[in-house]
Amino acid sequence: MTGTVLVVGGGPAGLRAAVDLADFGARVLLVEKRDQLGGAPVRWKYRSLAPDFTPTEEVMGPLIGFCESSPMVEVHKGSVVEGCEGSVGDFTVKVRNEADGTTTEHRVSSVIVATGFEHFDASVDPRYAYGRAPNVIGINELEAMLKEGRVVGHDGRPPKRVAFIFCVGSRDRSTNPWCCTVCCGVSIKQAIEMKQTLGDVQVYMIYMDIRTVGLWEKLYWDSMEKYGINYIRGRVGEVYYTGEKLLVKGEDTLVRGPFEVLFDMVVLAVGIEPGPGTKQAAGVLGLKLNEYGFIAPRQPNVHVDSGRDGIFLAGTCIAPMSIEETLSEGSAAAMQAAKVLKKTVAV
Amino acid sequence: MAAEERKKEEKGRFIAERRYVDDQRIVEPEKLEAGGVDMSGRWGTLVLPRTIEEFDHSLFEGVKRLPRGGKVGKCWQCGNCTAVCPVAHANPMFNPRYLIHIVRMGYQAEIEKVKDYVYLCSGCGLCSAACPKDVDPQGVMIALSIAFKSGRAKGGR
Amino acid sequence: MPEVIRVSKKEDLEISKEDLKFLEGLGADRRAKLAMGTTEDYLRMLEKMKDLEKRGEITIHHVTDEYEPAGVRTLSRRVKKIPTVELWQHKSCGQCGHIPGYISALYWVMTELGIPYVDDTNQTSCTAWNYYGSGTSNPVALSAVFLRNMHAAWEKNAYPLIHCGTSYGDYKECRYLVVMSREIRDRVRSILKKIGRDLVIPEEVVHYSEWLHVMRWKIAERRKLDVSKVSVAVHAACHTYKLMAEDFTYDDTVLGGKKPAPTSSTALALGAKLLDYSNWYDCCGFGFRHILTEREISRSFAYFRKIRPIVRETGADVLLTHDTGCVTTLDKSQVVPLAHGYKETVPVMSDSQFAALAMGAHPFIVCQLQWHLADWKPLLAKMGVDWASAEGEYKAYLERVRNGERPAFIRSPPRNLENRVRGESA
Amino acid sequence: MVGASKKVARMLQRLNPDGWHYGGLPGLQWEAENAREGDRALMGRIVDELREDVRFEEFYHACINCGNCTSMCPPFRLVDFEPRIVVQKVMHAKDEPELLYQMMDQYIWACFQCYSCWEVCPAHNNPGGLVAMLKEIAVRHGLQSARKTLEPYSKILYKVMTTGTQITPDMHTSMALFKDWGPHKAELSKNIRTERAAVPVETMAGVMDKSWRVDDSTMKELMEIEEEAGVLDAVGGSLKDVADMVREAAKEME
Repeated sequence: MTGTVLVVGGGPAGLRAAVDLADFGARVLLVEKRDQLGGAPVRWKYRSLAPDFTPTEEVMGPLIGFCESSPMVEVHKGSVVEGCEGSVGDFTVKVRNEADGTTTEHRVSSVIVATGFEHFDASVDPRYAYGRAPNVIGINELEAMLKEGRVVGHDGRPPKRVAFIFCVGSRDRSTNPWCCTVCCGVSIKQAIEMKQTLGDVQVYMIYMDIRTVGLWEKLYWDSMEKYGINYIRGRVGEVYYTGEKLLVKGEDTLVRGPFEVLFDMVVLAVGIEPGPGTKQAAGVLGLKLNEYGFIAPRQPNVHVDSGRDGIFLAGTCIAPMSIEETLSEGSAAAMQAAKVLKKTVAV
Repeated sequence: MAAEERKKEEKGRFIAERRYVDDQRIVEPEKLEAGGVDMSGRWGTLVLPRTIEEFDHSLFEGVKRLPRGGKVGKCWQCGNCTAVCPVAHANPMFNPRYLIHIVRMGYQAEIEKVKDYVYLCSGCGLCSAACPKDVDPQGVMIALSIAFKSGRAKGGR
Repeated sequence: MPEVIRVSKKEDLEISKEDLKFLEGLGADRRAKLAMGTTEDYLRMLEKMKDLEKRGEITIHHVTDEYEPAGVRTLSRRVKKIPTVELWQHKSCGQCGHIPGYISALYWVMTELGIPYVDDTNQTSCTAWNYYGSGTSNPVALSAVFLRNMHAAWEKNAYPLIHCGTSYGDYKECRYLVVMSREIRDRVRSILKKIGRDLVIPEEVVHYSEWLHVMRWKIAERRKLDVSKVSVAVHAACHTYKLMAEDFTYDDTVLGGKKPAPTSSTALALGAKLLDYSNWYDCCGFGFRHILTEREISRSFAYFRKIRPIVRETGADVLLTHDTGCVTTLDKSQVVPLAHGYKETVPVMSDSQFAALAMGAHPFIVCQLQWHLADWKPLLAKMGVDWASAEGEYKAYLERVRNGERPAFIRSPPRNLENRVRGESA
Repeated sequence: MVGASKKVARMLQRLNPDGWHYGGLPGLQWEAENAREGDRALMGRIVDELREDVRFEEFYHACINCGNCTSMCPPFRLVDFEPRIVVQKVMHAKDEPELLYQMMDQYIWACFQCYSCWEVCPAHNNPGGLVAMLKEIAVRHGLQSARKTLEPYSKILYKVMTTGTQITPDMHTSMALFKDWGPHKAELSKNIRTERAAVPVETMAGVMDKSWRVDDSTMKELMEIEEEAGVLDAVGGSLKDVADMVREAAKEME
């Protein structure tokens, strides 16, 4: 019997679970594929988090700091889980360090899977010219620019006219048919930040539906009422680089009018999709993937329950979700792991 | 006048989908000739494209500065105003939601087409009661009618 | 143990578990876009075609080694076999009426390269003109016409090479329907039986521009004129790459593999400068019925959405395309706008005509440029053709024909394959 | 406020007397008037025929109104015609069959049938394909629109059906229909017989009434296909003369 919990993935959900378990008095084995903790928000240098523009460090900093320094958390960076045997209360897992190839064995009482997501690679969909034309960027890349406080095109000049294209790699049968749930809110947040940073810029949001659910709605209202951001209902058929500017072709479905307007910069609201880490972890741990490649919980309304006793799920490896939900799921999964610990060892 | 009306009706009459082409974009030359070949009338007809190549917010900014037009920027095109508008039911060419949108984006050709209908507004205020964003469409219609009349509808280009 | 897969409401498909796994593997790359349904649907159709052949329901006209095939990559990432010799010329009903140079230039190129072909009189158009233009046909009739033409080619033991973009798209659509729908297959079979024919489905539906694509280096070897100073814009015909998109040729070395390769690739191989323009995806304005009874719309579209932007953005010397309708529309639609006072103009021709010109073909006797309206003189001058004296030669030739002389016909080199006897199975 | 909201409720009830609210969109009102005069039973039949077609399942899935199709649609640049509206109306036609009927008069005839929409639709709909099917139905039922639209086209129709080829050189001997092809064309028309005789392709040289030389037996096969596949019946629904003439031509062949 062991008092350790394995957490796979060092992003928001995994970190939150690790911190809660360590606080609870359990030992945590935190395995992160990359060389850095913090997941997507840190890797892509998110400037702030929707809906309240909280700086990313404020949310992620304490979690990372705790895990890096706590004696209760054993962090394995640049490592992946390679094998898992046993059953609830007593799993034996193999962790391989990708850099030196060494493998270590550990006994854990339960496993929390929090392998997160990848941003959709827009170069897959040729109509947006991403990766081929300059000044076509993803919302993930714009975050870093906003963080630096320097939003400029490839020629070093700030854009005068920017289009955000929603639902890139989302809600499309040829790429990903699901809704990524957060990109509306994130794009709007960025549009506001862009206005704040550049001042003299016209921002156009080309959307099909605005899905700023819950309290995120305030972002949408503010962007329109306080910042004068323009909304055009429609979907873009093609972005064409003229050698100078970007010609965006679409339909304004509210007036049934074709528009072909030149922009200095196009920001693609790239969606959320399961990454290779999720697939790998699911394979090792014997978990089922759903038709889209996310991990399928036993019951779709109960995210934490993976369907295998002693293995729990948290965050965007299950479905697209916001960062506040992800953090809560981390805590929820920690609770499940704690229940296992209570049954098997006295803490 | 009657002759003019007739001419307007005959213009582009060989186009099967004629009802869906704006009159003003059909160029039908009364006389067109090249190298001795007569290409007048339908043989020389051109239809100008209707692609929107520019967004122009100048008129919209003007409306914002007019009394009762100040809240127009809040409009999110839900259509509640048009849904409750008794005038719109009688004559669908008057559509407050639509008017606000085309003015916001500066779709000049559309504005030219429907701007005169703005004066149909009866001022009943149902729309302003129904608007979830407090845009005051009734007031905006007044502001729009002032903007159109003062010739600002043509501005910006 | 075979498993029954539900293909659609109309039909079930029997398939082994291994085959199913293979198919799923094929469809794994869901990124490639669209088809009648999806890429997987299309690949499944091709598999089902083989299955039908195994069960003896149909005969497949395979691209065997006798046709010396070359492989190209399609949008579905499947390798498509393009036959290069022994071709059955499936002519286009539009080209022969007003741009005969399209076809004579192609024949001339083949003859120059020593490629045997069949120019059959036992051939109708695809009649899809009626389908797309006016709704005066139906899937059963179109499929029957498709298969009767394919059967005629099969009898001659020559591989059908389709000149027209619309026929090409329509045939791919018909093939999909015949293979996937039992109802249509059975109805077509009974009709074909009445006219003494059978279901012979070609393994690959091949457009002539794809043939030029695979032969482009051989064509370039025989280039006589320097075209390196000629800048070229290309219009790809909608029905080649938008109808059943996954079956058209794409090549990573041509336009980054993001746009259809044929025609562009031919121009590039000849050494011309290829220029891109923003409205490349737009159609030509042909619109089937529009070009005949509503040319107001056709010509406006062709001019304002194609010709004018192309000239403004690229200043190209020539606009190349690979379909009858596109050449006609883009060429003839320039007359009225020019009379209105618009200035932009560019000569339009097919890739076969351009290739033949570069190979030194006569601009009027072979390429028949006299049928084209937009001014081709500056282009010919740039290519180093003395068009004035060529015109003189042509006038003299015309005079001789007027006096009863038979033209020197372009003829296929001797064939290597024998006709298949009618009625005998392969 | 209470009074106002009651009024709102009343207004909302009045909304959609035809089941479709048109807003200020010109053209559509005309469609509405047009549909009021239409035959309801026929409208229902049109919807059924569309949905029963083999192709329907392939061409139609569902529409989320994104406008991607329209953003790439060529005729949309000139005409207020949208593939999005076509799919929307097909989607709602089950409950409101008049929606299809309205479109069949002028709307669908704007389509170029280029299938740009099909290639880009994120839901894999085929609006162009749906339009093609609707055109077939319009012709079959002899809707006035189809008759009117096809009438100037009937010569070509006859030509394709009886020769298997379309525009032929003999049509170019007169300039009447090709004035917009200009002076160059006029010159060509004068010499077309010689020009045609000089085409260096044996199957085309001198052939004036077809695009190329076609065997009689080939034509017989084509006309038999047209008869057997029901094309002549369908065409007869709109253009009886054309169907009769094709049948006569077929008889002469025997």
